Amino acid sequence: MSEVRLVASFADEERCVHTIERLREAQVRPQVFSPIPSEKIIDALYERPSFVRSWVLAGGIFGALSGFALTLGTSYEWNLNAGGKPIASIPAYLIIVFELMILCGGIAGVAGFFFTSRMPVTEPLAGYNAHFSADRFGLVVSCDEAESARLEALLKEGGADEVTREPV
Amino acid sequence: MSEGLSRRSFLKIASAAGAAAAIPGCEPAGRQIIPYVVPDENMIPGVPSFYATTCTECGAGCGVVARVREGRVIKLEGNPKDPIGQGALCARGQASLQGLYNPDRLAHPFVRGDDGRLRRISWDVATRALIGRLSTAAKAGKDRVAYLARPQGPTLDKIAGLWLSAWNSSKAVFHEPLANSVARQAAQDCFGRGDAPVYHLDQAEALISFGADFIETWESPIELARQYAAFRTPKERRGKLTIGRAAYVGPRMNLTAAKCDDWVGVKPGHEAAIAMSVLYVLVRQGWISPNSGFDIATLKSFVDGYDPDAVSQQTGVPAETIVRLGQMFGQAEGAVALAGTEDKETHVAAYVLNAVTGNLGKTVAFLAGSPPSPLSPQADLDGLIAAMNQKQIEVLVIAGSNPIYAMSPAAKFNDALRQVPFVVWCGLVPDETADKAHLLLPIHHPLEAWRDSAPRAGVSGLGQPVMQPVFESRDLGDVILDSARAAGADSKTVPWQTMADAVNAGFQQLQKQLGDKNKPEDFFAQALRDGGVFADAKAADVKFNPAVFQNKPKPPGAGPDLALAVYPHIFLYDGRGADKPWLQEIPEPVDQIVWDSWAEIHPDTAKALGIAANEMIELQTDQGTVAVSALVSEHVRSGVIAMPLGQGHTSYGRYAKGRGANAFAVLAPGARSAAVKVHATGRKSALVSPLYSEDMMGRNIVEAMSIEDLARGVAPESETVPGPYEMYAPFKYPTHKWGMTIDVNACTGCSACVAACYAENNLAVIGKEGCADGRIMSWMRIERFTPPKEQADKAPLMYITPMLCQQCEHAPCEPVCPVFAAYHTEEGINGQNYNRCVGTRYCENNCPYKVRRFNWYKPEWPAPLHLQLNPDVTVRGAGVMEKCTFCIQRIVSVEIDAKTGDRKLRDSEIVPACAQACPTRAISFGDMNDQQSEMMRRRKDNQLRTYRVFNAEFNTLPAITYLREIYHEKGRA
Amino acid sequence: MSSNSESTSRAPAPGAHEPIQLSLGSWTTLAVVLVAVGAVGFFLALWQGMAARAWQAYLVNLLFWMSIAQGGVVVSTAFYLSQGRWAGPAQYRLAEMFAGFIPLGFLLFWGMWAGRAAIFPWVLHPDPQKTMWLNAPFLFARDGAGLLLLTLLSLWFVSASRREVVREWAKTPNNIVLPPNIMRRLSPAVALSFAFVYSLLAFDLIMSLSPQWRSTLFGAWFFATSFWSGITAMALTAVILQAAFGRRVVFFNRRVLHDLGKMVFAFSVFWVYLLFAQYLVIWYGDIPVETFFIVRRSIMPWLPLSIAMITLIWGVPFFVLLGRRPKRTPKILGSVALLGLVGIFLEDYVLIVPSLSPEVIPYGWVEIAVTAGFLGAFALCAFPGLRRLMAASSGPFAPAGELE
Amino acid sequence: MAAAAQTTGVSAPTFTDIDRQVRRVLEPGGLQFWAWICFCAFFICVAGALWTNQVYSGLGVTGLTQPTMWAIYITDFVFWVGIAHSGTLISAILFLFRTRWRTAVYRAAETMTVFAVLTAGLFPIIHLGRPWFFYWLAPYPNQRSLQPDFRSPLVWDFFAISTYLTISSLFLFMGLMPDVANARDAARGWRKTFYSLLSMGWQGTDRQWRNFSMAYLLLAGFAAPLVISVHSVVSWDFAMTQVPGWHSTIFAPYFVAGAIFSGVAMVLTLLIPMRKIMGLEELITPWHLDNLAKVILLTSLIISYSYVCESFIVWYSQDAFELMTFHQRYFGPQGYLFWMMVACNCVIPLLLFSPRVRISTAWLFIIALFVNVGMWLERFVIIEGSLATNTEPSQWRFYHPSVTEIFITVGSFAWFLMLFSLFARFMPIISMTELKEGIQWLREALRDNYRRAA
Repeated sequence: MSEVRLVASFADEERCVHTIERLREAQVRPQVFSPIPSEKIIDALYERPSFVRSWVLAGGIFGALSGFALTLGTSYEWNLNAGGKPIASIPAYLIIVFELMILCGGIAGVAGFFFTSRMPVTEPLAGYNAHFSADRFGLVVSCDEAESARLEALLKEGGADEVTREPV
Repeated sequence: MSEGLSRRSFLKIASAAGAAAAIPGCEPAGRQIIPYVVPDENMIPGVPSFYATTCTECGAGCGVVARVREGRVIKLEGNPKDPIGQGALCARGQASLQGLYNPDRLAHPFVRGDDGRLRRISWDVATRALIGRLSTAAKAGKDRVAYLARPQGPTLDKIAGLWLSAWNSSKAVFHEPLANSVARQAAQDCFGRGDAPVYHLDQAEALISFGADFIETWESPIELARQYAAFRTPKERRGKLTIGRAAYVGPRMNLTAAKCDDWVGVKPGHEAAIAMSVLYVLVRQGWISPNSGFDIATLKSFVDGYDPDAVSQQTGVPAETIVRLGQMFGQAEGAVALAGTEDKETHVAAYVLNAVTGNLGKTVAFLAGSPPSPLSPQADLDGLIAAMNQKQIEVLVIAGSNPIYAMSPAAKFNDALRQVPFVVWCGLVPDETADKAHLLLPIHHPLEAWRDSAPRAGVSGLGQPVMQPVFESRDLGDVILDSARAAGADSKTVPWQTMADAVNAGFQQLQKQLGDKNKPEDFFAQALRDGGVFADAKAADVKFNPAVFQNKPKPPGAGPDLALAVYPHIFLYDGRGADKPWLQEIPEPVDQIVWDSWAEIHPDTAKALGIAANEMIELQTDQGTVAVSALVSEHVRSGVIAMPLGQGHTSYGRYAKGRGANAFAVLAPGARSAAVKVHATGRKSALVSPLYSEDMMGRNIVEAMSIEDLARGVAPESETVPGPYEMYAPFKYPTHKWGMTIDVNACTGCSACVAACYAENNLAVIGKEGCADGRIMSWMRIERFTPPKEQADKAPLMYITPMLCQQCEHAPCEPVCPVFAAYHTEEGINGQNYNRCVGTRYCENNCPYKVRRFNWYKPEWPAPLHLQLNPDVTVRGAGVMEKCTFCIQRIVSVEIDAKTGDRKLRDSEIVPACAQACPTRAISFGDMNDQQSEMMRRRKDNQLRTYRVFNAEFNTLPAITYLREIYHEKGRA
Repeated sequence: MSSNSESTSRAPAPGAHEPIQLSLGSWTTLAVVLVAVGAVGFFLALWQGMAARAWQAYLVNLLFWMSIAQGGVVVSTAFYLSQGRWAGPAQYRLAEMFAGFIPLGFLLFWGMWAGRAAIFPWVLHPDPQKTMWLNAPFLFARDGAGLLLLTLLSLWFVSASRREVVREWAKTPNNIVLPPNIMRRLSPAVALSFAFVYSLLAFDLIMSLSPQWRSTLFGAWFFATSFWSGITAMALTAVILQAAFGRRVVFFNRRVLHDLGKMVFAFSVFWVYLLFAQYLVIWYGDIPVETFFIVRRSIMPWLPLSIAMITLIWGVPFFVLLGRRPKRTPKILGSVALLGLVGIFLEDYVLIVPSLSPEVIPYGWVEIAVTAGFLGAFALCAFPGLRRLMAASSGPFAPAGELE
Repeated sequence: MAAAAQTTGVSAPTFTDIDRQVRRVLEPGGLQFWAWICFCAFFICVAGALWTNQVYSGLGVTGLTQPTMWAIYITDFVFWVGIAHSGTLISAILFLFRTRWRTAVYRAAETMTVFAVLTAGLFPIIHLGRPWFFYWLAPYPNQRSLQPDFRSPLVWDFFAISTYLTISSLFLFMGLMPDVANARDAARGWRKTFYSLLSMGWQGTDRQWRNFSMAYLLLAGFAAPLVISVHSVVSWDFAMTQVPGWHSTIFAPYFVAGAIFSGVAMVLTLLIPMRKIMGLEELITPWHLDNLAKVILLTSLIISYSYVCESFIVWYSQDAFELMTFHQRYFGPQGYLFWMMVACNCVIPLLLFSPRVRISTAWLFIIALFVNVGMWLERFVIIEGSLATNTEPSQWRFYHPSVTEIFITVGSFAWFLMLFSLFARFMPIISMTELKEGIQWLREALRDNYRRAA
């Protein structure tokens, strides 16, 4: 049995989403390319929200804690009296804490994005073409010869402007 | 204080401040390591040695102690053993250091070629030239050689005399431009003696000064200011808490007037009339001391025609004011009248006032055995000038005097000088006279030379060289002695080899007089240690000569409708201070002007004459014209233009040259005032002052309270908020918590503290332009505010106080510094870490007192001024913030000393420079943890008077507590 | 303002299409009883010589309930200005529901004239420097005028917002189309005069109770609080209705709750930001005339109340509503909103009372009675609004969604 | 999509239209463009030279004086930080509120943010007395464990600004990725490699989009409070002190509003010429400008409120210090600056109440310029005036700028404009992805304009 890859390109988001749902019913998990962030596509493919959230949360907490550690630690190491303000001037330190929380949270978020979405990548993925970053939604399904016909039909009636089949 | 000197080490010093001291002398800087081949026991690197000597800046003759580090004198402080200064030293005295290290000092002998240019020559050539000229002159006949100098101590003056006679002459003239010789003449008339009295202001209850500015320049400012402070200190008098009542009669409100209860503005020359009128009141009221032995009738006839109304018509001074002065003077137990004008009448009247109230010997005393006046009578000077004009003088030696600058054009000294073929000038910084001289000899600065002084009976000051000469200069005494010997003077006529011998001999003579039994060298060594020999002099009993009453002064008349009143500048004096950058940069306390001279004009007069502030105006008298910029101010009586002396040099070094105008140029000989015409030129020439506003805007920077309130026990209320307001838990200061108490009432504004701060902390001088840009570097300043008119009755005449870092416990400057450059030490000092400062200048923004200073440029000290820098204090570079730290270097050194000596710190052992210099001891420093410290006791004893600047508004908790100024509620005098 | 993205296309369920008619009979009687209790308690307190306490409670309650009513109206103006729509006309009815109390509040404000001596320290001990501003006639004149203006504007705005044309516009989801002119004119007017008048109230009725104290942000902070109290009251109401009528009201839609939750969250954070902005400046500045006010409230006996206030207004909403799910869970959102309102009541109390009785916390039957009275009055005024809200939130229309 | 286009009845842009228009901008710049860049570079060099001299000879070359320790440099700092803020407002806060009109303008605004912060960051260093030690404000391990004082607002600044720069750069970079990928697929030559590197291999797969959306949302969620905090911290540089005229609790929100006010004005000053020069009128429509104008109006009202509030409390408090400082601010020797500021910030923006003004590019451009001037003046009046008329009447002194300061200020503008111009040439200055995502709103906007025109 030889594998084939079907690359369908859609001009319309709705139809694309519809087709994806159909494919899911057929127990096929397509690879989707989209020029725009489409909630519907995401909803159609995933149940749970992205894991990046926990990266950001962790980063934020780490940042806040390190903020406290930095300010209080250094103050107590050299407990210098500046203008009679307490050695642990919490109200003032809260600002550092806040900034560090944001900083670490933000960086963690970006890092998390790259990690979870396996980026950067150097090679274009199978079936990708320049339209998918511009004006077309792309569905890529790899299957074996046998059911390819059925899937191609399904894609077609789903409203793909064109479906190309490539050997793997 | 002066360390004990063994006899051996004394000999070392005698040979000029110790061999090791020699090295730094005229090297670029004392930076390179000093090789001690033979370690000198007075020269431990890093440890200062102290040498007692005397101050020669003015006639008061205060004793000073020179602080010497690695062979360089770095600071002058008052000599506590000296009865006159008693440890304090005025700004001028301290600035004499900059005379010593002045970059423009004559470094070598010079001779003026026929082309009028100066050629550098060696001392040998110079002396040969001098002696050659002298001998030809001496051969040519008698009195062909003349010596014109300002008095420089009995010994030197005596030597000069001997030297002249060796050259077959007797023309020695000792001259002071601002000598108060009329006082002596008046004394001559009244008491038949030619000396000036000493005063005990602290013995008096009432004081009237007729133009005697004893806080700034008159006679002996430090001593008199100290007495005045005591006089103004609240104390029980006749069962009532009072302060002395004082009035100043004169054209300008100077510091003295500002510290009095009343300033009676009069035109110059009217003082005498006021004095006579006051006397009139006394006589009429019968406030004549019964045992003064005056015949009322004579007095009556004497004061006849001086009834207040008549005088008031002539002088424009309200009659009731005069009556008030009379009452205050007559009813006081112990009163004193001072006269400082150039006319004899005022002095006579003042003496009479003192005499009739029985204050002779009490507040005013003539001392038995006062030294004769060092000054020559005016006649001698006139004679000399005449002789010069008649080409009778072939060699004129001018030493330490600047007649070209300081003499009235009427004296025509300039022309006379042109008639002298060979003029020898001996001095430090070449001045206007030097420009006219043919031979210029660099002589030692007093701090490099041997000298003695006899300011008054019982005080014989001894001056010793405290360091190796900075330049290739010689001791004037030695120069003279040498040439005297060259004239063939034998050991009988001139028995001494050097000036040192001469001074030594003088003291051996003194020892005989005193009948001291010690070995002569011990006696001398002791004198060196003490900076002189101080015996207490008895008051001579004087009797008044009624003949005075025969020639009663004629009524003054209205006087010119626009009069010029010239007064000596508190720092530049008669111009001799102008070459010292400190004295130029420290603001004149009353008008707060720097680096300039000015003409004070009352707003009304200015309006009448159509003169705008800062406008260049020409002052024209019968003597000449000067152009100076106008300062419109209420510190001068309307109808009078007041102008300080001291500026307008055409030479005299980079700091003095070409600033302001010389007021001598419009004065008649001996006069200090003149009728004047004013032309507004329309040109602007902005006077520079570091102070912006005279108005305190109702803020509690300087506070005052009336003696009546103090007696009643009522303190001015300060605003409070309901309930607790403290945000932070207090910090603990386990060891010490340094603090300061400043008695505003005692502060006279003399700025000695400011000068001391400049000297101690290496403050940079930035010049007029810098000041104009608001970049003056002084860590402490004299705040001066004038009360708004509507509050005049409930305020002193002027608010004056030193303002320096308040060392706040809640210092606003500290937490804003991002790098802890500003922080609080464990001893409660608001420290500034110069190396850590990155120069955000945030601290100064947040400082309510604006006492931090920023280095806008890299500070510079033209060589050899840098030799004065205090090695204990960093020199701050560009971009760094600096500030007062209570002289932390002094604190630390004493603490180390205590640690090594394994002892506790003694109270008032640590003295910051400002406190040390203060003549009135207004500033006291100590440990706030030690309730018994003198500083804290001062607070407790004056609880009602204490206040802290801006504490109510900003909760800064300053470590400096001020004691309120005390004034008399007006109209009650 | 709030999001208009979240479509409500999935709600509500069929059968929700006939408007619900409320019968509030028993509630009304209860409210009337409360009012009676309040009135009796108040006058009893005056008679018992507890005037100070009575008037303090009166002032606290007046400010609290007026803030909610006025805040709600301003939230509605904000909806118009930002064209943020997620629940069609219902969201406007919800925001304007308490407007009925505004005129009553205006009248009650004048009641304080009787108690001015008990309320304003400077009536008996005038501060000579400030009498120009702090004198009773001028204060009541200016605040009364301000309130009158605001009341009239608010009533006009509310009636305008109920017009047919406006309701129709509210149903159209396309929010590039601007609202009818009348609303575009009135909304800014109400919002601006609100900001102005409520700052004035803050300075006059709260700040002036400690005449030395000052804080430039105080006015803004006060009306921001009022705005937030409006939002929390809305959230609370929405949750209650959702609990009472389930899927028959638009508030059954979790996305609507989610948006309300977001607003509660966002503006509670904004509130604490404004609080911190004042606290930090005063703490750091260390200027006595400013610090004493804070210090008084951060020492016993007031410390616990201050902490409670911050916890309820910021702490609880922030940490509870941080996530997505809690915002959409009615019980959680409701209890957070309720606690928030309690917090705001505490805030008014902590701001006002320590200035008048620094040492002790006055509480007892007086305070309870007065509060009860105000609660009753507020409820009575809110019922008509509630009826309208029911009509709007359960009416036969497709709740506004986004154009897709 | 095409179908949808017909239904709107106007030539509504499709995905391809958007691509075409934006990609056109990326084509190589002409002579004028490079001339403009050189023009900017020249002024940057002048400023650099003057600064070198200042470092060499000390801050004496500025006009700063004893009490007035801060003036133009800090004014510039606050001004540029303020400019930055609107960017984050539009790109982050409005993103959270899902405001539709932001899509066309947010990329430009965000770019402006990054470069404005880069510019602002220079001034704290320029104004230092010893700039070579600027890094002492940062905590870094060292032998004596010397650390900055975290109580100092300047250290807060350091943290706030650097955090702000990092986060807004990341935010910009993230948003760029899909568009850069788009450009990559269209470009050739060195540009292709350049964009390929920058796009990190973005291909818009479902996985990428899923994580991207979440990360982007959360970044926005962090940027929103951050932007508020940053300008609050900047305002606290002043409010924390006891300086009359600085110490005021309202400063934080008031400065934030002011920042957004000036920032949005700057956005308009940049966008209006840009959309002309680059022919983007179809993508940046009057509807977008109209909404920006509304933001300006709102913030203008807020700061007017703050001015009033501040002055009132000063009068109410009867504090002698504050009263005098404010009296000087209004009627002192430099009072005219204050009144100019009021005109620019409070009066002129009121014109925006008129819808006609809000959609006229000419009017908007002029008003925006006035606002820029006004906001610069505001900072100057607050900073310099309050210091000059401080607590110590004897120590007052007004400040006059020096050549060095003026040209360094000019240089900062040149520096900012050059960076922005270069970016606009080489990067998609309009977010194609988001425009496409909300393309229907763009159509609505266009239709709305026809409606208005009619």
